[in-house]
Amino acid sequence: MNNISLSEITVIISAVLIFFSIVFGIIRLAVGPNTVDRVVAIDLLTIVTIALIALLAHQAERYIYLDVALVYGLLSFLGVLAVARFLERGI
Amino acid sequence: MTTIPVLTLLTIVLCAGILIGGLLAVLLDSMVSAVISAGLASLFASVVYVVLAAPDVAMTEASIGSGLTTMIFLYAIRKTQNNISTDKAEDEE
Amino acid sequence: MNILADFPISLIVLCSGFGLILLGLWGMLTQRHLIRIIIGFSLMDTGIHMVMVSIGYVTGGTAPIINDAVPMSEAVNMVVDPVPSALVLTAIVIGLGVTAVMLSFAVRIHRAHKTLMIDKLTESKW
Amino acid sequence: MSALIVNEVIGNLLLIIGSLFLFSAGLGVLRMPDTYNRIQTGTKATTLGTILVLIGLAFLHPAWTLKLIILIFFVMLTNPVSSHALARAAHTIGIFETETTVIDQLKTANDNIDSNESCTSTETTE
Amino acid sequence: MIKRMFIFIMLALMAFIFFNLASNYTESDSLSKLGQYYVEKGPQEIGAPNLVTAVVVTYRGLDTLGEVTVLFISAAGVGLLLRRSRRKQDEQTKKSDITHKAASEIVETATELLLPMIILFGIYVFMNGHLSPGGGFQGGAIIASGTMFLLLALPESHLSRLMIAVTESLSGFSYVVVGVLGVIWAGGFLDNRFMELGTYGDLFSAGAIPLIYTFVGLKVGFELSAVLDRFRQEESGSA
Repeated sequence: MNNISLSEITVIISAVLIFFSIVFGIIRLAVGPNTVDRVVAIDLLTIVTIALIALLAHQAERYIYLDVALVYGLLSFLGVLAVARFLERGI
Repeated sequence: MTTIPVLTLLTIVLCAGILIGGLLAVLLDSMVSAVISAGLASLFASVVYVVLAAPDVAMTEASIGSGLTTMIFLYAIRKTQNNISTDKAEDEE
Repeated sequence: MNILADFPISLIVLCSGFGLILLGLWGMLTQRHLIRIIIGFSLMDTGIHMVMVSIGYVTGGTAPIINDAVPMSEAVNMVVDPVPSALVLTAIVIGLGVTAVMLSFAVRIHRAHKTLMIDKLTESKW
Repeated sequence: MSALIVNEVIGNLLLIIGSLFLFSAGLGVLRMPDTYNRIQTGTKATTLGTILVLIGLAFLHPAWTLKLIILIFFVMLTNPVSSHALARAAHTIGIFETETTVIDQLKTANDNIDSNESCTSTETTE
Repeated sequence: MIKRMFIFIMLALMAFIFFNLASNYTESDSLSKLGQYYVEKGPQEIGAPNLVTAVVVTYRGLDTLGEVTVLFISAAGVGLLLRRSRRKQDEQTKKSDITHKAASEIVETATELLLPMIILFGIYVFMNGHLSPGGGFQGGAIIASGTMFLLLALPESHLSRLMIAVTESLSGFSYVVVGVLGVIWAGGFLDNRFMELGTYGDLFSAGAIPLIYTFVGLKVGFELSAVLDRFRQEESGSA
């Protein structure tokens, strides 16, 4: 097992750090005292997801997986914006 | 060969997130929070589809689950609220 | 690490998809509010999609899109099954349409009865 | 040859730094005392972390650069909008400060507007 | 109490069935016969690198037609259910005269910048459906998300129902016409080979697939926009 390359170690470290971030976000979503806290958790998770999908594309060596990350990058703010506008009675 | 446990670990974390999101969507009192938790399940399902090598499905789930479903639910909740003062109290908890 | 490698990825996704179906069904059966029932339905929808996608997975497969990374001659040994993906792709859009129709029914019921708790909607009870 | 190695080292380093930022953002969302601090950590640090991860990937795969730049552009453009709207909504529905808050500038700004135009404000800012 | 028992027993039975199914599951290490045929023959016959697109548009084209029909029916159903009768409308208009709180200036400004980008990205997705992941349904959903952003930022903005209805009907009609052209000039309904296949991997290749996906994308996008618009407009006049 000595022939693990630098790139694989990096992917493992980054993935574990991102896992912890996801776990913290889920905990905040579960315990969040009010709705806005939960929305903040969702906001965090969507943005972390973009990085995670990019990392998956790197790990699978497929260029095309980035298109999914592009969709999230462009559309993920709409869910948060919808809830925010709902809370301030905008829709 | 070390890449396989990472993918498995990732799948386990994401699936646990999906199940927690589903559980919260059933259990939470505030309706808006339930909709948000269902959105979490949809978000992680999309990443799981990427892991399972189905980017088309992941893209569909991303484009529909991220905004449109939440929006339609919120419109329906807004339209079915009887009393404005009570729902504001519910939002703030 | 060997214990983890014994579980294939698709089995994990399959099990959590079943779990999500059960959760959605539980929500649909126990909740008393119509919109919450529809949320349960939407969860069940996601669970069914996860099960269908996981069935199409092939060990170590990559996406069924042929480009530089996947040459055409090697494709049969490398890609996952495209048929479940194609079915799920349409099913997700259908799910949104069905959810929209159910929610508009809920709005209509609320317009007539001023409530959405199914205990009070006794007219069509049998 | 050496340029390739340098690229790889820089890319890997940026990946790790970016994931560290994402980790700290998650920690901040978990640990911060009140809602506005959570909004602050949950949106700013994640934006920086994601951008660093994407730049690192651009170093590792030079052929992907165009799409990654578009992705960074999208993230930089869309993320502040949602966090701004969220913070404003939190202020509007009356989640106010904790004990340690010193100044609430949006509230004073709204008060000034109200007193200047002397019209009935729709929102009650206490 | 007995209801609870019944629910519990039913869930336990479902869990038992699922457990049996999952315990007998083994991950397959090769494609099924059907998948193997599609993967081997698809690139030569259809000319699309994205095999999911090949399956959705041509091999299972009738499924897609039925799906588009179901979506149309659901959009029409939403429109029918959320319609208001005239008499009720007047009294409701007075009572539910909800003033939407205007969005802040940042959100309104972002509309000018982001909305064209979202629409453009949707068009990119459904034009490149045969090369990269994506296609008509995804692109349509992205265009509908653009409409949703407009409705979020400017809640009072007016969407022309006539334009939506005309575009949707025209694209649906053109979709069927393209399918029938496949019957006339090629092998069958929704066969894409009545246009030449072109260079493998180009933007304008794979026969009629970009054309079909453009129509599907426009139809899905405008239908979902119409659904959103119907959900929004309760108090405005023309029903």
